[in-house]
Amino acid sequence: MYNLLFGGAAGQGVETTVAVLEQIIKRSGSSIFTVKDFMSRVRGGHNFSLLRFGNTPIRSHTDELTGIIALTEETVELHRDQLIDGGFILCDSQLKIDDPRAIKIDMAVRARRLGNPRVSGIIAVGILMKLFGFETNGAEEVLAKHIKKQYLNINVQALHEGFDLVERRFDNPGGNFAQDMILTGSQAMALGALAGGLKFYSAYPMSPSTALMEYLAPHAHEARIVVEQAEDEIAAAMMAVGASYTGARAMTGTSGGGFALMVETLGLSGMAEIPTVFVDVQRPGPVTGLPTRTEQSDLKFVVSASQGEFPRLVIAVRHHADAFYQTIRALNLAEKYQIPVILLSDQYLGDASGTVPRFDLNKVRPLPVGNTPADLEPGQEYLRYRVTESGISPRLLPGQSEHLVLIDSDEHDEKGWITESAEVRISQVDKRARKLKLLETELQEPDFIGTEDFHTLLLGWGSTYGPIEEAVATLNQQDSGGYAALLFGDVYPLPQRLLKEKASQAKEIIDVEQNSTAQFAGLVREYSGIKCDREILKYDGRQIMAKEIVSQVLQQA
Amino acid sequence: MYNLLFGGAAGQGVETTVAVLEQIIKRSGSSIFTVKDFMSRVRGGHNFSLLRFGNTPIRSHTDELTGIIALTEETVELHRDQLIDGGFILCDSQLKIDDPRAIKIDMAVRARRLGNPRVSGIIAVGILMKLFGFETNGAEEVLAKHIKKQYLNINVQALHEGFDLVERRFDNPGGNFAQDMILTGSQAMALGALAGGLKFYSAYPMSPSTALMEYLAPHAHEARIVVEQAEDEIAAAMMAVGASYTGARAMTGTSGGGFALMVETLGLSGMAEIPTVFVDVQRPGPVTGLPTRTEQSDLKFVVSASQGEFPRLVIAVRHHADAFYQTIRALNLAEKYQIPVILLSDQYLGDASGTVPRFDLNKVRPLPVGNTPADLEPGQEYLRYRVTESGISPRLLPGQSEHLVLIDSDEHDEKGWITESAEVRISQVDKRARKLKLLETELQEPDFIGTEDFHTLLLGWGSTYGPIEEAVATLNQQDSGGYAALLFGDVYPLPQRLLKEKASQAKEIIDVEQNSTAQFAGLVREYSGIKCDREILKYDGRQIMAKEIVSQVLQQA
Amino acid sequence: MDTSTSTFSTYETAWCPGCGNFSILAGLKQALTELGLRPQDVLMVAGIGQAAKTPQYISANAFCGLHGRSLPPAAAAKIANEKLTVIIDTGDGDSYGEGGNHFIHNIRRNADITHFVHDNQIYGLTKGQASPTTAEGQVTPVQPEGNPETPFNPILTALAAGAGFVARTFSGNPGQLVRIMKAAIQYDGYALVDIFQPCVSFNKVNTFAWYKEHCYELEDDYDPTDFSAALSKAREFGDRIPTGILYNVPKVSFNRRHPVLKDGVPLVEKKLPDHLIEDLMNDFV
Amino acid sequence: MDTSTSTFSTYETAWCPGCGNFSILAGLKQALTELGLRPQDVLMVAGIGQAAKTPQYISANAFCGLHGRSLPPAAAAKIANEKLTVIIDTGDGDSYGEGGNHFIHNIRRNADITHFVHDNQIYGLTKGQASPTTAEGQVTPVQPEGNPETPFNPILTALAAGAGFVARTFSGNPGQLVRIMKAAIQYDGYALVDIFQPCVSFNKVNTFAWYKEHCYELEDDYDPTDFSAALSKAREFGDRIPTGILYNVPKVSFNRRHPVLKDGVPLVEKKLPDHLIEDLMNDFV
Ligand SMILES: Cc1ncc(C[n+]2csc(CCOP(=O)(O)OP(=O)(O)O)c2C)c(N)n1
Ligand SMILES: Cc1ncc(C[n+]2csc(CCOP(=O)(O)OP(=O)(O)O)c2C)c(N)n1
Ligand code: SF4
Ligand code: SF4
Ligand SMILES: [Mg+2]
Ligand SMILES: [Mg+2]
Repeated sequence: MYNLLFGGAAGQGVETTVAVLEQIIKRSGSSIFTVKDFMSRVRGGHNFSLLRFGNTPIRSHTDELTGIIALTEETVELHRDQLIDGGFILCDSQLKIDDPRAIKIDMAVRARRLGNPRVSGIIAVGILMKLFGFETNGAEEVLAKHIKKQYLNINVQALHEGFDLVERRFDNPGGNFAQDMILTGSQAMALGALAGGLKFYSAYPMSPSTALMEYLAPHAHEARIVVEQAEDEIAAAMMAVGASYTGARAMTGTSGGGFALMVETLGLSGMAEIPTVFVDVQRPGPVTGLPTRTEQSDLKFVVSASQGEFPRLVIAVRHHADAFYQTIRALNLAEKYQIPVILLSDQYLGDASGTVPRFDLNKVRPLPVGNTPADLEPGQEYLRYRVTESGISPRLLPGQSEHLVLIDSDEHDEKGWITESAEVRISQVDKRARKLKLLETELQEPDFIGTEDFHTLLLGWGSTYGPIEEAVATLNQQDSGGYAALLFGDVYPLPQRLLKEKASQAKEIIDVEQNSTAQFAGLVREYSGIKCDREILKYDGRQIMAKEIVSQVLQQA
Repeated sequence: MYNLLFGGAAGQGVETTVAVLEQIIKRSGSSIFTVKDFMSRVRGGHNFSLLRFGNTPIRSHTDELTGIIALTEETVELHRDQLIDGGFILCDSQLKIDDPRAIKIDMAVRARRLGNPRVSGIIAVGILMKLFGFETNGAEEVLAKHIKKQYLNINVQALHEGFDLVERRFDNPGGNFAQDMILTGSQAMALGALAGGLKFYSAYPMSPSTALMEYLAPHAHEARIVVEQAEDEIAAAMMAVGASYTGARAMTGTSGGGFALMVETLGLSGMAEIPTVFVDVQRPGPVTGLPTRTEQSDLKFVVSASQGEFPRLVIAVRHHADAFYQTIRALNLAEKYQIPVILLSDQYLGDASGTVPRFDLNKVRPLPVGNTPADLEPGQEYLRYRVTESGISPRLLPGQSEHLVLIDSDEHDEKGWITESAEVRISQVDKRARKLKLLETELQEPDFIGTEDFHTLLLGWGSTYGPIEEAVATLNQQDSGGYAALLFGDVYPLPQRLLKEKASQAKEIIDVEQNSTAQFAGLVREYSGIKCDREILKYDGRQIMAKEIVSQVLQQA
Repeated sequence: MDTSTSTFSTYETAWCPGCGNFSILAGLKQALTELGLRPQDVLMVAGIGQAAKTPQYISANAFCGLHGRSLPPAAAAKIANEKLTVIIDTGDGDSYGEGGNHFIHNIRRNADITHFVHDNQIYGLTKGQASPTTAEGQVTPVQPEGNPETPFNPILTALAAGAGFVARTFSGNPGQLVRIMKAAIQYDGYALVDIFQPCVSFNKVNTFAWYKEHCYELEDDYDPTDFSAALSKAREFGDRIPTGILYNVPKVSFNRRHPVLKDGVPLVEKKLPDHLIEDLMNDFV
Repeated sequence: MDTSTSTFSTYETAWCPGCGNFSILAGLKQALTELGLRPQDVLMVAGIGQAAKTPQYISANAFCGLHGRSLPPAAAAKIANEKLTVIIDTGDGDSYGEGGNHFIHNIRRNADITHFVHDNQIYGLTKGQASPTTAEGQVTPVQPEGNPETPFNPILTALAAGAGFVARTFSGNPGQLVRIMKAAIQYDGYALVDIFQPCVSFNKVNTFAWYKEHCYELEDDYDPTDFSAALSKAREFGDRIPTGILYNVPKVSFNRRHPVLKDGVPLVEKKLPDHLIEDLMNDFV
């Protein structure tokens, strides 16, 4: 596996360079995984992307670098120590860099000579292709996808010019990922929403969740859906609930601070039994925190947000394919149980792009929206909140039959009328609670990875999937086996079958989380009684790497 | 102990009748405890108050009635079965009530004859005084407190007229509570806030929390504080934070739905380290729920509200005196640790009025607001977020010295400037976390009540204090001893010393809560590992009574 | 009229005897009946408050949501299914206090919804605190030295925010009330009707008699398409308060200008095109 | 001017080269210096956004709070300690979008605070979505078929809500900018200054040149105490956009009308009267 760091100031165009290279690598068969480390500013500062590629699936990043592509001297300064043996630094000859590993090319001059200073990044792409033994055929097609027609020619020239400047240094990794897609976690989620029958998406901009709206909005017209930027997050959430009540499958997305404003609406979805999916793409808190970075510290918040008690489901998405399928599942379970479902993602997964096999649309199919009068027992009065054994009541849609649909945030009777009766109150609380009991029977157990005869069990959830997966593999190689992990997607209610089974086998249970208080370990203890022996926690806004997990696992407490 | 139910429609004036009678009873030496069962409407419906009195302290209600004072036939219909042997029904002769226990008096006619139909309630007061053997001297003074001067005479007449209509039936309970105060839980809390140095209170109306503002606003002028009704709860909370930053000790109050809107601001208080007290007077949820009733279902919500991680303290007030002292303590601990403190009350305690000894102002004294330059180490640069061993940094106030005070919702360095540094991030997260560690050393252990050699341990928190206290006393009498309880005020962080000690002695641990999911039991399990054996839960919006606890404890699972 | 409006009848209300809400409810039933709507065609949306109980007392679909949050779900409902006639009945505190941001921005959004504000100039359900429209100086339990704030002018603000239909009426003028209600419901876009409504329990200043005395109907020759005239009428709030339709001009509504909705097919009836997901996946390959 | 404003200087900014925020920051420093204020006398309050970073770049007290929530803590700070000069510098999205409800109601509250809105007609920090003031039809990453909404008119809305000081200026007109800033800071009450600010990265419509071309200064004989004139100037937003102080009349500010504060002693210096708690306890006996 190779790993390249592209570093520079915001606004210097690193993103296009990386995007083009990703495509070229993938088309030639290799897998890729790219993460961004960006500051909360539009121009300047120090930003970088890490592009990892190889011939096996990749779901995590590392800071051990095969090469640095430096647009600023600061980039080299900050990252030169991460270069592995045989690593290189590619930079413009204008930069004052004094390092024997530097490949200095007058890219800026050449770009200007070609007629456009902005093509220097593509010259770098050409150079990198040659260094890693990629072929130039097909590259033009990739460029055409990223670059406006009038500039295409000059970019093609630039690529070839770069290609011809250096000699090959590394073996091309090969692989059979050429037919895979490259997308980000947020794009996978947005696509999942469309596949799940989404009709209405409302949101207020907030990093890193805006990526969802940025994918959905330009596709709204062809998908025949409505994407609405609301005046604030309260409105975004309330619009989603209003649309869903009326029969348009609805979702809203935000990050922690926006979710904080949706808390009351979350409760309305629970009380009025209106299916709604709330996406929280987490970033480090509290409050504004580190807006462009990553963390998993909203877990306990979303698990118990809003006054009073009502059923909800919280799913943490773990990797790109998971983001797609779980979003469909979230929409379906929201619909089936008429509850709010919270999808937890984070900046790491949301913004990371990776190679993923095409999604199988037959794997999870969207449920129809609501019930129809045909679903009712003949002759019975229509009761929106009919007390049933399952707790699920018939959900008709307003205006679609002669039956009136009444929903209410006050406690209500079966009809939907406000009540103060103690008996009705109890029956409605119990009815809602039964939905959760039923839902518990169809929770997804965590993924179990590693060796069956393990002594050490790691627990993880959400986007640490990739890093933990890689760490367990490394540990089992390095340390003569004995490591396994449970990687949770459904986190609330907490699926406990596998957890209890595996925990009883473990000599040591280590919780791995991207926060400072081991929130998931708390949930585990509350619901299963199982106490983790140790925690590996990271909370500096940077995603944990497999090698950090490995070294902390091995370093005895 | 005696127990009277006053029932009628909203707007029929039950409240004044009860208030006058409470005072008369207390002045003659007895203790009182009154709770309201009101519907969410201004006129009509069926409302009632329960007035219990005796010669020992009372902190809970019961539905076993000595007498019913009925303004409507519905009142009798609904409550006649609760009358104990020898109980009576007092009503106007105009009501169609067919019950041998009824004392029918033509109060309406007599009131009209006296010149004002509204004094019929005071005729009833006179009647009740006679029935229970209270003296009429002093009654005039009480009336003068509640009734406008021009109507006083006729009310005094009415009282005497009622007094002369019946014969004494019950022994006067006596007691030495004559010097006690009568106030509600919310009044005790508001008074505590003033005693704690409150300078700024902002809120948006919401039952049952408005009682706080209703006490503070009319006293704002003489107390030289500002009470501001904000445009919404977000503004209410943000104003409190802004005022506190500037040096005015601040509090905001609401119920669950309003708290939902304050969640982001709560996090700001935590991140920016601005002392702020948030009062949540709970009512049944989710969302609008049962607006005028009671529940304890916001516990988990407030314990983990807001994205990210920051120290906070949650105190549940347990009874009237506790409401006073804990409010001062809450303001002090917010100040000392520069954190948000959440005071949990509920409709039951907030609206219940009871006899309470005068508060001792020397017991908890308010801390000064912030630091002054004199507190700084000489020559050192002023750093608002200086990394210290305790985690507490010097809090200067803006404009009060040449030192500038910068606060920020983004992660910041010691100075208060936005940072993206991983190292600074970690040091600030750790600094904030250390405050929680220190705070844990001064948590208040729960009250332990009952016999030392118990086999059954009840756990309770907040306003169930009274009912559980009474239940344990009853159980220890009825069931030949063996019962005890831990009654928690500090609920987060969870004090664990007594809990662990007592839990190890218990054969059975029973959690008692006013919600449907045993939220406190969940916290207990998460933090102490202790699992309750059984739960007694009530969630119909009506506070649990001692007798319900007793019967459920005794009924083996 | 009783028999005809009975289509929309339900059970007894929890309002105080003498409350202005009764007349508004009666007017609403009459307006809906006269417009020939059926209960199933109508969606009533409200926040929380006394006025916000209205959907409970009329036979129609009902969304009784959160305090201050009636407009966003109402707009979304119309976006989702434009066959529904979407009507908001809620209070002044709900609409202009807690809900102020939605008020401004839903005027801009201009979905075809009708907003009836029961403006009793007080917080009724929470027992009498000052609302944004409470008179300056009015004493309440939490403004014991008098409400210090300049009252909010919903009419002027709605005009400033760009509303195409702005009206004011009084629960005590049933003829005008019903007339305006019908016009507002028929208007294609956001329509505001601020309805004075005496609260007999908590507003002892703005009583039935007070409104009766202060309100007058706009002159017959008043031109509701003249924005400047509307602005100056909107500023009259003293001895005399104009009632009637102050402003009424066509503005393209949300659904009519929305690329996906303008064909008139309700969103709930639209289908994801076959193969779209496959095509979108291709974009990523 | 450099040396005199250096009292208020701090470190380098994170804004894009060419951003209008630089001129606003420079103007602010100059205004504060010319007013003879010291850093410790000034409290800068902001929400979140590019404009909202301003307090980070000026030497003064700073409260960088939550997106959309700058006005309530600013008002509260002035209520708590009126010796502070309280200035809000924040964005259009922050002020009129997320913060819309506080905008309306803090105008009514009328605390003596100064609100500088860096109006770049876009959400800058979140990379270019439409803000309430973005032009109708303008294409953005999430409004790919053009912003469908009628732009919010902050000037007209502020006037409708009852603001006593309303001005508009442009970051590219430093003379006028500083003049208006000083007048706004000196105004006793809530003062709004909507400042056009080119965002070179995300707003390619309302550029420096565009503002330069469209803005004109109010005529010398313009009467800023004439509300009707202000209303009509506020509606000019087309080929020509008026800048200057559109409205300026005295209005009693919050602290001056508040029973507890009107004596001028800051709240932070006031003490609870001795024995008050004892007296209050007596009331309950
Ligand atoms: C988030 C939230 N805040 C506050 C309340 C309490 N509340 C209920 S109704 C109401 C005000 C009612 O006033 P208005 O909207 O004018 O209606 P009215 O009762 O006067 O008809 C308030 C503040 C609530 N239910 N939810
Ligand atoms: C509650 C919340 N919602 C959303 C955001 C994300 N956010 C940060 S800045 C911003 C908008 C900035 O626009 P504007 O206020 O116009 O300031 P500008 O960057 O243009 O100066 C948004 C939506 C946030 N930080 N908090
Ligand atoms: S309190 Fe006022 S608004 Fe509410 S029902 Fe009674 S009269 Fe009507
Ligand atoms: S993005 Fe726009 S507003 Fe933000 S710093 Fe750059 S130019 Fe200025
Ligand atoms: Mg009202
Ligand atoms: Mg902006």
